Amino acid sequence: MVRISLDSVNALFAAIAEREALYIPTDTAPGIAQFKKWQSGMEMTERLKTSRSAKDFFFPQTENLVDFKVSGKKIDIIDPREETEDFVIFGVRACDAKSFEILDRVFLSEPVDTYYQNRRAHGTIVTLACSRPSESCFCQTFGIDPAAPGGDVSAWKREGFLYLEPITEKGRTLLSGLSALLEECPEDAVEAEKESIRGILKKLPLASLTPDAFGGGKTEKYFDSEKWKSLSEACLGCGTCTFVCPTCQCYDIRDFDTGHGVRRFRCWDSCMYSDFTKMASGNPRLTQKERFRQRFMHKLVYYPENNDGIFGCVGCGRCVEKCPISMNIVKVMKTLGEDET
Amino acid sequence: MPISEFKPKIVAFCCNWCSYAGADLAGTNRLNYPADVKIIRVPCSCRVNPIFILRAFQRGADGVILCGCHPGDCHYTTGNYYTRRRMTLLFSMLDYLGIEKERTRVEWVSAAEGAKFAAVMQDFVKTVTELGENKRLEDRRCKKP
Amino acid sequence: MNAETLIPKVGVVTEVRIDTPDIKNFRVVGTDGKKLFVHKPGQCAMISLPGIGEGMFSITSSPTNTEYMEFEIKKCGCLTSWLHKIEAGQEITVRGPYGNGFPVDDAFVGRDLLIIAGGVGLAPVRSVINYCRHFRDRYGKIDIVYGSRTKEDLAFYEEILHEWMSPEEKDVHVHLTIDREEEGWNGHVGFVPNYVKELAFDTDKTVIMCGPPIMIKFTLAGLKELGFDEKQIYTTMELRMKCGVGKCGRCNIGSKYVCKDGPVFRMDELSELPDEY
Amino acid sequence: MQEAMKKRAKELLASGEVTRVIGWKKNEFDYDITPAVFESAEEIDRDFRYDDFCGPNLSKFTFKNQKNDTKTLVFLKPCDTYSMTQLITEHRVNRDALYLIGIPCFGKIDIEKIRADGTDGILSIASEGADVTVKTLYGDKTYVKADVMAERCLACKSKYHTIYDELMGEEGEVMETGRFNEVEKLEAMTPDERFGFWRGELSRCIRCNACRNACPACTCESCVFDNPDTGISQKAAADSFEENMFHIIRAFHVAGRCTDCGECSRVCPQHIPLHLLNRKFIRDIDKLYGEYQAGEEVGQRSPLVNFTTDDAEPDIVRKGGK
Amino acid sequence: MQKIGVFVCHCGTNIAGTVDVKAVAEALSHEPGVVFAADYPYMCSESGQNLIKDAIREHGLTGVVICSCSPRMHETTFRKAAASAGLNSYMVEIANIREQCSWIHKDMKTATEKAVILGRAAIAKVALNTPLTASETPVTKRALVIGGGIAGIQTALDIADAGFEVDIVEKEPTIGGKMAQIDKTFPTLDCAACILTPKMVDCAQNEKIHIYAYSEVESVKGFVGNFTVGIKKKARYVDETKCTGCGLCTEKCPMKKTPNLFNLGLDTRSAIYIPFAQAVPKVATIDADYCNMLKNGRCGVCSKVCTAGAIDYHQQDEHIEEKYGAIVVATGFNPIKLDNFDEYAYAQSPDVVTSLELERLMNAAGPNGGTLLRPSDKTHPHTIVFVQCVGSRDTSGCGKPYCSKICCMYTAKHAMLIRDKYPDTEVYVFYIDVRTPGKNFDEFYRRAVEEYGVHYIKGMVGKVMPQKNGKLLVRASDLLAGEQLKIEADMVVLAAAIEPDKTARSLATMLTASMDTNDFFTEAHPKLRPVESPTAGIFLSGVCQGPKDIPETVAQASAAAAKVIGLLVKDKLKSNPCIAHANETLCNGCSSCERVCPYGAITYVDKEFRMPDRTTKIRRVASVNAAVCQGCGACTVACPSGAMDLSGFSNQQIMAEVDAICR
Repeated sequence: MVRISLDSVNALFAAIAEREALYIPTDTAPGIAQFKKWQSGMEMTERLKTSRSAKDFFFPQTENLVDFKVSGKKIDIIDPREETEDFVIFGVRACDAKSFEILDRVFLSEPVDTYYQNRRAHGTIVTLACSRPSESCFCQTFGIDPAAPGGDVSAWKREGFLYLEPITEKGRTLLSGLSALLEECPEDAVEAEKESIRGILKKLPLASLTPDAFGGGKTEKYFDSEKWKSLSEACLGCGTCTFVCPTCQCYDIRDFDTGHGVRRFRCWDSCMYSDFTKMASGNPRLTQKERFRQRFMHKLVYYPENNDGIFGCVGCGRCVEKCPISMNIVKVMKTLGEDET
Repeated sequence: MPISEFKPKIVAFCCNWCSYAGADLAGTNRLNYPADVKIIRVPCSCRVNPIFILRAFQRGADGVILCGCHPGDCHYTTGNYYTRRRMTLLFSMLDYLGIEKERTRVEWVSAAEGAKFAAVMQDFVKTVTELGENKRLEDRRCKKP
Repeated sequence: MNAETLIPKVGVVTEVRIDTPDIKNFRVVGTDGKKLFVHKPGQCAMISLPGIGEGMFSITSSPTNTEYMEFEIKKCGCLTSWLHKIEAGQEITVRGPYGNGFPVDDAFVGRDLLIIAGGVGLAPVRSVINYCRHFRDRYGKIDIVYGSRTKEDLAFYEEILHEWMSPEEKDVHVHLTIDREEEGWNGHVGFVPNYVKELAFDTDKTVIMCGPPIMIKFTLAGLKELGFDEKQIYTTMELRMKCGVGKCGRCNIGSKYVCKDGPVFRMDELSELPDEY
Repeated sequence: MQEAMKKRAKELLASGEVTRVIGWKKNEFDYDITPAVFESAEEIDRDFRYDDFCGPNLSKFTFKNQKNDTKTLVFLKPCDTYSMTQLITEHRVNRDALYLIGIPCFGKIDIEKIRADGTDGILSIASEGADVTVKTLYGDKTYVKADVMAERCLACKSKYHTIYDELMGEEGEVMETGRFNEVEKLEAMTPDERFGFWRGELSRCIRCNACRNACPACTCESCVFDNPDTGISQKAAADSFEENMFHIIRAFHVAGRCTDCGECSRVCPQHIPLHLLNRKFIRDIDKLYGEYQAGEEVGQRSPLVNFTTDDAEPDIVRKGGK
Repeated sequence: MQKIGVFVCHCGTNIAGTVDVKAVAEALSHEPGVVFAADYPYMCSESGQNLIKDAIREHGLTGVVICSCSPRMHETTFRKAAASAGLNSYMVEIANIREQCSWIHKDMKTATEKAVILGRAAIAKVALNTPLTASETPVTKRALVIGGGIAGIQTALDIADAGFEVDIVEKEPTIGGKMAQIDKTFPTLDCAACILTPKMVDCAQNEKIHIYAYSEVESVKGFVGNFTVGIKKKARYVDETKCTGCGLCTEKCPMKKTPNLFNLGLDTRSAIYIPFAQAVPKVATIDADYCNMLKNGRCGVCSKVCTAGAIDYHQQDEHIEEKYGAIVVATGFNPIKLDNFDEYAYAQSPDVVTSLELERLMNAAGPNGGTLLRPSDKTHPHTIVFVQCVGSRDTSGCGKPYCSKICCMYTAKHAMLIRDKYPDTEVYVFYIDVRTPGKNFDEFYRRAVEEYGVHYIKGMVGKVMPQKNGKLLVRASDLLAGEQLKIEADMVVLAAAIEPDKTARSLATMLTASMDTNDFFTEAHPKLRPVESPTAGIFLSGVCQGPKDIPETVAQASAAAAKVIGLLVKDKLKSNPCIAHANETLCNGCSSCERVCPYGAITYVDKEFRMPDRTTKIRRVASVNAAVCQGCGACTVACPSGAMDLSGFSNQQIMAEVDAICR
């Protein structure tokens, strides 16, 4: 484990940025933090969470897949990708770090999504432990420990120092290149911080939320539940929850005619949108209830069924904070899970 | 790009009954105005949706001008009155977003005003040429590679 | 499998054949004149016209056709309308093949086959039929029940008449039906589900079904009445596929992804899934 | 007020006058409010809430949950009544199937303002008079209500109810609270500054459509941005142009119909001040075509489907006469 | 795929002189969908059209783009050509590379580039065109003529002659108009009444003609072939059906001090009156402003003397609704008010008169029984000064910018008649120019100068000053002699400009017919369609379209009648198919479109829809009346959901043009 004084953290950023692109969460508007490419003078936010998750780095909201040149009856296909540059994301929270594993299982399973894979290979993740979890947090529900946030390097802030511990080879490479700035410190330097975090976790209002009622094989149990109707009643059908969610990965592929060619791009889509499953042959999810159900069944039942019991939610709480009508996965779990107890 | 070389793209929506005929008259009278202006014929200025105007900017237009009958002379009686309100509000909104207000214009040109048509176009092209390329409302995807 | 799953290949439409008033058949090869890729009966490919969009269609030709692939496309939306406007020589883009396909090389081998199709639903099973006809000895008796609204709506009518129903065919029995009486039609009249029941097949068969949902529903009921088990019946859900690679998040029925786990399902697998198809 | 509302709702349900009640219910936290349909006294007793956090405009919720064959009681805050009136004007809701009760509003608290202050780990929150007390995992805090009130409430245009069958509490009045101050500030900037301001704001847009889907004026059967046939459908803002396009056209489509209820800004997960776009149109309409408040009365003619022969010419913008 | 043919016209050298037409055809041949591209010297010629027709057949074209002159010129020609080759005529688009390209640009390269872009836009549009078919509506075989002057009379007679019913609406109690007030006509000097009154009588006696005198048009609804017009018959307080026109009431009426409007207020008449002896209908009318009975309820003389019992003091305005297939506007003119011309002392001296007043003063039925006397003292005038162009050709803003056209000739007529009848009277005419371009007009003018010795002086009258001796001092300049003149005149006659009747403006709004800035009705084409208004089914007759003299008016009146007859002989009319249509699944039923529709073409219907959850819902949706819609497109922009679109100018088409131009 190494450490650096928080006063010198800018020097650390500068050193990283010299080698590769560095992204840190920074305040961009009152109450809004976003990951931005670090430039000299940029401060890291004090906020717990960025308003969007970190999934953009690997699965951007829009992404150019392929270009076409059409002339007469002829079509030329152009792969528009350029060499992806190496980059470091600093200050990723444990929940977001965990979300990458969930996305990996989708995009890196056969057939591998090379767009995602490329970015993933070039990115180094430096996580940051959550000293002050929020009331909307429930990562512990899914077994995530914000005191040991994972990633390629884990970091803790404590008493004026930033502590860093490499977790993976990538992480070690990153830190070894920065050794001039970092001082070695005992491995247990952050134990107290971990304890403090875990202490707070117990006191969180959602600490007792468990996913035990859910998981693979529960489709029959919940699919036809009467409760979906009242749960989904106020849903606006907007995409806020899906777009701030670190694990939502649904996308749409669309063509854009630029006037001198056709650009096929992929963009985030939301299963909450009424046209999500609309096809020439009809729409199997006709009402908001069905669409709403899909989102939660996917995270709580289908995903674990196909992925060794891992849930498709990391408990980041963004949907809890951002939903315009305050309807979210917590409420769904509690309402549907009631029968279990 | 130096101003002297810059040739703006101008889209002119012209009402069929007045301004389009005015443009024809300008042609008949051999009144020159810059070739940068390309006219789209619409039945009435009130057919022009703000979406068309934004679309033109998206696709690389540097200026959009809308020509209709003089208020009171609309072939459809009242169409240009709605145009007047819609465009005033739209232009004001574009200005509010910091988009150069000189890039958009509405002019009333009657079928008899060939000379006015040419003069208006000359003036508009000059104004837009001075402003230079439309950057604030362009779609970078539509740029020619 | 294509290394870049979302980047298509260019295909050339070498022939467009008007099959029925709203169905056209497209022959496609690569720009080098060869087949674009190898597939299994029942698999699909994503076809697109740049600027119009992508659409998933089953490959109706049999893998045993080594020269080209065929797609049987009914006009029903934006992309298909555009496809119906194209002429031979037009390039399109193709990616695939996608999906599991029918188990022609294992579960079907040695079995009597009952193939039931309605309308354009013949497209995916035609691949199976021609595959089985090609390797005729591997399979038992083949019964084909096929129906459409009218005679002119019967897809591949010429092929059915001159090849499948040719006297040289060994133990292939085609049962055609149309919905309503019409002049010049001496065959059976009536809906497919009823015809299946009338034909009262013995139950020692593997059934392959494809057609409109309403036909599937009633035929299934009829087959059950005849004593068939859901485990004997296969169908394909290709209409639900969107991205083709199981990642875009649309094609799931419950926890199953049509792109990856399908589009071919055995009825017993399907009936375990929630009612969302 | 909450208790009186519950009592009245139960009475109306019991009498059979209405079969459904549209109101608010509390969700996970004190500040989490969800619009809801109540169909029984038990549901009302258990979940019904009305307090300083009940921000969501029930007019849009009513529109989405309409039932024509039965009568529904809807509680409307003053600003919600404007939206409801506008919906009735546009034939989007069936007035006959609604029983409307106007209720007072004393300004709603914006939890995001409290969060922006760095207050996190909120365990409970209570609003009493001018004080808002917040208990958190990391200590307690007290705010002056005016400091944490939603912007739309600080700039409240009216405490008056434009439509109701029954009014609970005192009727209020139309107010002048300087809701155009921000617009004027922007107008006073140079175009470059304005451009910078809006790029900064709109570039945060994630195109989640919350603004549109929450907006009581956006009730189109199908939005032009969702309909592939319009040629301008967008699912994501793939270019800064599309951010501008979406917000300009959306504002234009609600111009003259927007009642300035502020839902768009409330629901924006990225805190984009979308109401400043709508207010610009309202401001311009007021100045150019005479004061107009959408949703003031049923059957009004929106300024964009109206004209006078001596309206201002569009070059008033270019000439800066406004 | 679309198969588009592109045809580039040279228009001789009109286009080919500045645009490299071959290069344009070459460039456009590579556009998506284009399967054929050719150029030809004259596309509109027979052989040019054949080229198009052959290509349509040979290549199975689905769309045609013609790069040529303005579509306002030959769109119809090419549409017909396409139709005759079996292509829907709305699958034709025109790229205007003459008026909007070759004629305004000099540089070949620039013009060619622009022509290619314009062609591209047309191709992009035509690729999205859909075949359109005109819907058919029946024609009401009845015409309305608004205005009963010589224009209206002639039009009505001609239409009636062809066997169609025609109604005349005249706001005055009698038809006849201005011509009835005129004494003699130039250049033949026939008596106006002698040639007009037989026509008036013809009108009255023609079974096919119905005259609504003392009536006004209140409302116009509908469209070509199917107008519904509201007519207000103003109360005359005399039952038209009973009145025999005997005139006894007018003799007995005690209110003799009523200004006689027919004589332009130069004398008086009774409160109950018949405007003039030959009035049609010859029916008395009570002037409610002067009638004691109607004002105070005292008198009732006329009622007592009327043997026919026609007087009805309680008569109310009557509102009638009639259906017409065509409407002719013949609202005529009035001399302008001279308030802006103080320098001529018109308001100060009764001896300063307008030319129309002079007509009455000289008319045998006029105030002085045909003897020309000064209005002030009824003495014989010895010196008369005519001032031309009073308010005509006036760019100062006081008068009218146009030439009133008739003044030169009637002034020559007046001068000649005065000199003929009163050789002792000196006549001076001050003019800017003398314009005499009609048949026998210049000869007429020369006679006035040469035979009758009228003093024509090119120059302006600066001021007319009434003198204490009752004379009028006229100060003027003689531009040819370059000297200032002072003439002591007995009378001054002002050739006041004429302007369209004041009622025309509101009528134009009702008719949705366009007007120019001077309130003259605009013709559909200034050269080729001079008697039609741009609004289908509305025709123009007489001075309402522009200043003209009697022969021209009559010619135009007959021309308008011919057009009306041409319309009324049709049983059905094909309507413009480029109209709005509502997509019901997208329609919100919000009424925005209805509110901006100038024709009331949009109505709402409740329609049942299947909802996604398989329930049904009744929704209010817009529906466009195809026969009423004129295709302006106002509704398409008012509609927020994009449910309204315009055939022929659809959102997609216009955006495709935008894209093509900006590419």
